[in-house]
Amino acid sequence: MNAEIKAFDMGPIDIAWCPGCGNFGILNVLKEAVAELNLAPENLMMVSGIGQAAKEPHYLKCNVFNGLHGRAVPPATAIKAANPGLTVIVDSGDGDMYGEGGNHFIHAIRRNPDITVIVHNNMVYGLTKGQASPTSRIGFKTPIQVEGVFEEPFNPLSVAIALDAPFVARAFAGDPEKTKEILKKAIQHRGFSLVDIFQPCVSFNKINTYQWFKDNTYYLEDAHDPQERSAAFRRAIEDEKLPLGIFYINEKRTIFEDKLAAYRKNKAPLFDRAVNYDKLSELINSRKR
Amino acid sequence: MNAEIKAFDMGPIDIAWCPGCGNFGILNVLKEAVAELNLAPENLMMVSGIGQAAKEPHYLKCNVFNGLHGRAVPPATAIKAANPGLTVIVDSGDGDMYGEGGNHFIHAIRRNPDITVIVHNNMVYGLTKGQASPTSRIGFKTPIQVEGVFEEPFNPLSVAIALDAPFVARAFAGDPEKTKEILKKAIQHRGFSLVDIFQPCVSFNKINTYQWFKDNTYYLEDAHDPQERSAAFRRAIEDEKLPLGIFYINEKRTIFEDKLAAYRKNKAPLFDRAVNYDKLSELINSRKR
Amino acid sequence: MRNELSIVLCGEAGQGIQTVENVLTRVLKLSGYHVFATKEYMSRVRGGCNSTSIRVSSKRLSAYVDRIDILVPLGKERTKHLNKRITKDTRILVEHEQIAVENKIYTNIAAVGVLSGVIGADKKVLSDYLSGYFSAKGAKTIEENQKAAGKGYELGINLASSGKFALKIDPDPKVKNEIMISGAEAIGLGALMGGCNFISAYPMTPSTGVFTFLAQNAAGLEIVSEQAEDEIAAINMAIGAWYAGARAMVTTSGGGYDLMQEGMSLAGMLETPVVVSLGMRPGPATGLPTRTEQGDLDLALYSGHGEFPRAIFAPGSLEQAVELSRRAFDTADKFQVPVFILSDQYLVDSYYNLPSIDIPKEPPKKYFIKTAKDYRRYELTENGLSPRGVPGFGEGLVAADSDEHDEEGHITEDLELRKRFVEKRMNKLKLLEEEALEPELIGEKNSRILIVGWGSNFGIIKEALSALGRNDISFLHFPQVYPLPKSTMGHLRLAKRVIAIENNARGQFAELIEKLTGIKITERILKYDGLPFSVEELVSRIKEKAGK
Amino acid sequence: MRNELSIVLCGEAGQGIQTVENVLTRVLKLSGYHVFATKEYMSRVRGGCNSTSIRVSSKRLSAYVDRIDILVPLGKERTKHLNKRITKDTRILVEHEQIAVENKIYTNIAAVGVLSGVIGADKKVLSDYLSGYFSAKGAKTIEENQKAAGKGYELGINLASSGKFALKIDPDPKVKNEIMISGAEAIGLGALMGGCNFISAYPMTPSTGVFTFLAQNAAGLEIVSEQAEDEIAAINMAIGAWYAGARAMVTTSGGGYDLMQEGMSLAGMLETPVVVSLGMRPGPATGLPTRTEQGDLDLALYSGHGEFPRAIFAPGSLEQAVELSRRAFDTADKFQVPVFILSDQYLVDSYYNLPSIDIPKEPPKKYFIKTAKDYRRYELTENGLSPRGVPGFGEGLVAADSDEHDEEGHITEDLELRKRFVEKRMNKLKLLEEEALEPELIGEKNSRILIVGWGSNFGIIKEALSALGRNDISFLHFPQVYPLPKSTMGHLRLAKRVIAIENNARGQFAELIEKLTGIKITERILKYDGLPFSVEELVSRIKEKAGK
Ligand SMILES: Cc1ncc(C[n+]2csc(CCOP(=O)(O)OP(=O)(O)O)c2C)c(N)n1
Ligand SMILES: Cc1ncc(C[n+]2csc(CCOP(=O)(O)OP(=O)(O)O)c2C)c(N)n1
Ligand code: SF4
Ligand code: SF4
Ligand SMILES: [Mg+2]
Ligand SMILES: [Mg+2]
Repeated sequence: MNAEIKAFDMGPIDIAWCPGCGNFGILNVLKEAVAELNLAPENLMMVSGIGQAAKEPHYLKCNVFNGLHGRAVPPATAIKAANPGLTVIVDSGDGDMYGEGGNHFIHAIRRNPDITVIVHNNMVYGLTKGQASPTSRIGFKTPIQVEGVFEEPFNPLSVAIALDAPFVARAFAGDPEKTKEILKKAIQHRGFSLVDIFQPCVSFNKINTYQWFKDNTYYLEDAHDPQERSAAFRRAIEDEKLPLGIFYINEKRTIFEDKLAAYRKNKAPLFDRAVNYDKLSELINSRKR
Repeated sequence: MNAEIKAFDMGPIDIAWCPGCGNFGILNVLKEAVAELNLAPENLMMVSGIGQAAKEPHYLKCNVFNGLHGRAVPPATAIKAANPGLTVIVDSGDGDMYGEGGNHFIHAIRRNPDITVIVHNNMVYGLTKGQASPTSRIGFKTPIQVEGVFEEPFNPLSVAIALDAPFVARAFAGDPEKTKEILKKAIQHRGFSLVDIFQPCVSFNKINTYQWFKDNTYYLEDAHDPQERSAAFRRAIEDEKLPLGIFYINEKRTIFEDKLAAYRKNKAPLFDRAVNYDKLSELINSRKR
Repeated sequence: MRNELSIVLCGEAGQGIQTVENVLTRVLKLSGYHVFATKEYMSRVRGGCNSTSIRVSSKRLSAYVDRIDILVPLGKERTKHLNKRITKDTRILVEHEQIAVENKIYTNIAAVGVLSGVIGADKKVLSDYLSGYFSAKGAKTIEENQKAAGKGYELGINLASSGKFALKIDPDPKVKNEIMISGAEAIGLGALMGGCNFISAYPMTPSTGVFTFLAQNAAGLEIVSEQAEDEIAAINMAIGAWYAGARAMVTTSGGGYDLMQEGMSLAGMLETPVVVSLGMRPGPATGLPTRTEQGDLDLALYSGHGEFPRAIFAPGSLEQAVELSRRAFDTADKFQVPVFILSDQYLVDSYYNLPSIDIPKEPPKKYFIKTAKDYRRYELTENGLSPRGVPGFGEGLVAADSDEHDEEGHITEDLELRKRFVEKRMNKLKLLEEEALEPELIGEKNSRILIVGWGSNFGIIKEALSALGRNDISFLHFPQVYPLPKSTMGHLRLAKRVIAIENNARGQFAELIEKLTGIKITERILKYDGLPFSVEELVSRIKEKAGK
Repeated sequence: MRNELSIVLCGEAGQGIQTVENVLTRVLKLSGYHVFATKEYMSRVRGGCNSTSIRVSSKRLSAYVDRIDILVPLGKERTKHLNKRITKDTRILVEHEQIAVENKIYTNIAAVGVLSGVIGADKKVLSDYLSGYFSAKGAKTIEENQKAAGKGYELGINLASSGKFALKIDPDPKVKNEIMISGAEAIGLGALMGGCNFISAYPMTPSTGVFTFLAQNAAGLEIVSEQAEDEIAAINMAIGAWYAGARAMVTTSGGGYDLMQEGMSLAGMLETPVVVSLGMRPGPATGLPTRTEQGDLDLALYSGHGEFPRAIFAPGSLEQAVELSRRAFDTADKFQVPVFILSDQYLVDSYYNLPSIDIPKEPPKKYFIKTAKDYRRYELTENGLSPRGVPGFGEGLVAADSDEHDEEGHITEDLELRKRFVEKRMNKLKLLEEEALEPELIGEKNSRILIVGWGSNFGIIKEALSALGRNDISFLHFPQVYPLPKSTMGHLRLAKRVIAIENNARGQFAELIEKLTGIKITERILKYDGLPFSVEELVSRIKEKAGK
């Protein structure tokens, strides 16, 4: 196993995260997950936006598309559509995905490409030094939210379930084993899979610490049936203690790439195609009438 | 009563909608609602984006901010914050609000300004001549969606409830009386109120017609308790027949304007204020140390 | 005897202008007439007052004229907004209404009949065309329409022979087998020839036509076509698609393009090719959604933060629209830069007959490489071009990064490297300049007065000058507006006077030339009311400026 | 004996540079020294290598120098990226590490002590300042810090008296009572003076400082402050706020501004004022998030589709930052146009002492009117300015429309009206031009060589020229870069040679001048590695260009 993890190792690089940051745990677990799934680096496509979390693709061996803040999902969708053979994972922060990128988040769930979306949810804007993120909890004080956040935190799980997302899960960076299992299932699941991972930011979030997450989370019991949408919603809006695990799975959704006419007869990735001159001539000639 | 409706009448203007369009019904009902609520045109602020629905503010006497496609909610939020004395109503289309404007929709619900958001949901892009909108139903064919829509339709109600929106309702333009009652309640409700109105587009949506909506909708029974979030969600995701009425009410949410420090001591609208030179001097002098 | 006719159809939106236009122009073309058509319309689905102008001639046409020889009001008479164009010579044709008096639904086809008769189109072509056009509606409908058209045709023949039209348009048999396409289709076809196999867009007039054309052909030509949730998604999808080896395009208009600019800047930084088909309409903001303007040249030119090269093509004819759209994909791929196809409502909504479109012998060249294990996406090379790999093709890893990056594509804060990377990227502008298309000179090389134009005004200026028939005025048309070829300076220096003609309020292209060449162009003929120039208007405005 | 010192603190992010910088600069200022400080840092929260440069002098300072007299590495020694700036004259100061050897947490304060001692700052000021600074942490912390600082101070005094520094900086008692602010604070204070009472923004380096400053003062100065979900929301909120009578600003940087451009165009069409504080950093795309560049002038200039006027201010000093930010609000309101405050990372992150900031006697003028019943928002007037009403103030209704509209603000398709409205809007550019700020000329009016600069380079160029001490070179600095005042041409014509100095790769301002005046500026001193010019670098590059 270890041998395979090495395949994703970048060697002695400078990682720009703070010591103790929850991101390290996620990076390790992700490497293990892709190794255990027997993915090859050349076939692994990591896509991110901008933020601390969004640096992650630079820290493992794979193809990297590190795009714009908030805009990880559209290129990921397109890359998958241009080459369905790639395993596409989006890896970004809570601000990236639910703030700047909110519109893509909801519409990608509707579109349902076969990609996995990992969100490092530290309830804060890390890279820009500590402003509130959409998931910051009420009362959280920052240099901008001087009197504390009053906006209702964005609940990615309930929204994803409301959008009938095919795979909705939440994990905690402090629990690598369970997180890895969830990640592996998410990657294997065909369709849009969301894994929101609680990630302590040791520099800017002194409230939602490792301890806080430990004290305020628990795993969904085995009896929880992820096929049951309303029940999943009920669990997703729990707020006393925050459940972890796989909330919701819907196997019935159509997948974006499967619906594309471009692949109906031809399975080759787009880079490997030629213009169909016969069809083109036909089209031009149709304009004679 | 009629006398008051007249107050909102624009006289003999050219309305750019198609004969038979569901928008006419919504316009009439809206005029009646604001008249019955005893609002004065000078105090009524209608904000819209771009689309057929978004032309509505031009068709009644009121203050008008007809902004950009998808961007009705942010200026509406700001106008309300700049002058909480105005009654602010956003009036736009399904593409406008849930497509281009999706990110503002979700974050405005989190922010919760005291505005009413009316969405003319015709399940199509009317003004641009018939492409799918986020609420177009699966299988709907258009010049762009040649083989029919396959994306899961955006469900504004379930998403709003997932975001714990304070007032979530759905109406049908073909039923003016009930729609008016819902609108009045929405306008009176303090906080972000969503009224999604099914609106037949006679030119570009030949599937979801007046008759279709009649056949495929029914009203939530009186026993439905809008305070019950999970129940509201369950009703919102019903898809066999689409319920109408008030799905969800949450009276406990904090309101944006109420949280603004700018109004803590001073209730005047922003236009009516002067710079506080004493405080400003104090601030400058604080920089001596 | 005139050998050319200008017919204008007008009426409310939804009154059937489209049907008359479609049938009439096809029947005329199939009868061997040269046809040019363009439309102006309001931003509404029903009501208002719209019009389509159709020119019919024995010669090739590609320009809009103000003159109305025959005005055909459809539905309620709605000619008011055309008042300025109606003269005593305008014949308002209402005879078709008599024919279809029993059944109004045939009024429009009756009008087609009358007009076909007046011109002398082939009656059999008309009748055959109708049976094809209405084939889905069943035999009865076909028959009734043919009857209405036939009656109209007779009436038209009579009108013509009464001598009131003094018309003799000789058909040109070659035309029968020609194609007829719109500007939107021309751009779409060019894109397909360029290998376009991915389109992501958000609807916006006047760009939707190109998107629709490609969506309609998605299955046949195996294109990934997706309506994005907004323009931001559209451009970021297109960039992702190119990154992965597709050839992607977005279609949009000014306001939508504003939202794409951060993506444009991303393409600049990633050195990922991307093609933007930008259809201009009058701004700012929503402006006049269905009208025309050349107001977004500066926008295309300077859009996206930071500094990076780009190329801008602005077709002046359908032929150019095909060729430049094809070329846009080649240029984007070759130089790894964003490329614009800058059109406008006038261009995309105009159509005319063309001999055909030649499919190039060589398939579109793919510039990306198969990667080796040690592949570095941003390898520093002499000319700034790094071989582009795509993920999944070869053994290498492909890293693209929006931050300043190193040769491998990983984020860096090495500021010396930064400097080299700025130079690497900017150097591609020189390469683009070397391959910039030459402007087309019409007239003498060293005439006293040089008219400068760009984009969609091509045909109109050309016809205006030929109408003026002055050999002291030449016309220089730029199909590529950025970067400009080196020859530009030479062309301009030869002229005593330079007059710029543009469909905007500032003379943006004149300003660009001033900036790039240092030659002042103070004489400008500008228009910014949302309509294209007409040939007549240009004739008189050029006369006014140029003197006798 | 030098009367000026350049101290550089360096170390990993999170090592406490901030504390040393804060305490040292305040203590020095309170001791009567002129202080200038600026920083360069990486886009990360911990680790890497950052530095702050602090200049201490008997004279006013406002420019960055490369020279390092004393380098203070904090934490692990991380001086590598400063290698180019380290010379044999650089003294690397590590003595403070000895002092705090028992308890590392006092190392930084010990360093403050040493430096204060070397310079000869007031020991009591130091001790008092520390008790204020650590007051929240309790008496013990205060005492320990004072002790460490005191030991450091003694050591510093000894070092100084050893003669190794050959330093004599005379304090200027006036300075003690001066204020010290950063560029970010200067913009924020100027905005407040301009009546800013609404800020909506999305965090983005280097614009976040201004946003933070205003958010911090939201309660005290009764400002509506809201972090938007994205930049699109931010600008549309600001426009809505202005429409309703607030005075709103957005803060952003290039990439975020890209997303605001459609909003900019909206402001242009609605003729709603809006103020954009645009802090530049190196692009394209994410680029170098924490570095500096003047690369977005063209972006500001041409952004937003369609044609509409705007004004762009680019402060060159903190004084200008205050004054121009104030003026931005006045200009926006008066002419109903969008106005930019164009700054960059170097400007916002620099600070120095200023005598004070004068609060204008007159409160900001409000240009909107109380509306009458028959109010028409876009009444056509001679100069293009329509009296602006706000909803809820007066009896009138206020309609603002992003479509082309009539005088009432309702959507129109009247194309003659369109033409008049284009002219109405564009005419405001003339009004803006008439009030454009004059550039500041430093040196002789008709010197042989004229250096042209804009924005944040002001202080650096000024000091470089004074160091060069040549009277054949003058310097023309533009605090307003668009529109340019009429006088520009005259200034440039007088010079034999014009050299532009800009912190970008293309020379965007030079290009703008070329375009507006027709005068070619081929001589350019450009820099685009993410760092500001230094005085020394400019001295040598000007020498190189200008010759002896
Ligand atoms: C368009 C744009 N706006 C703003 C920014 C600045 N920015 C960079 S990262 C970031 C937020 C980061 O927060 P999050 O996504 O939660 O990631 P984290 O750093 O917490 O992992 C912001 C606002 C940007 N790069 N681009
Ligand atoms: C940025 C931008 N993108 C696209 C458009 C074009 N556009 C105008 S209205 C519209 C959609 C209208 O659909 P909807 O909001 O559902 O309103 P309806 O016309 O159906 O009432 C679009 C795509 C635009 N005006 N601006
Ligand atoms: S700032 Fe927070 S999220 Fe970013 S690296 Fe540091 S601890 Fe992690
Ligand atoms: S297109 Fe549809 S929505 Fe628009 S006015 Fe016509 S019927 Fe109504
Ligand atoms: Mg975060
Ligand atoms: Mg709609």
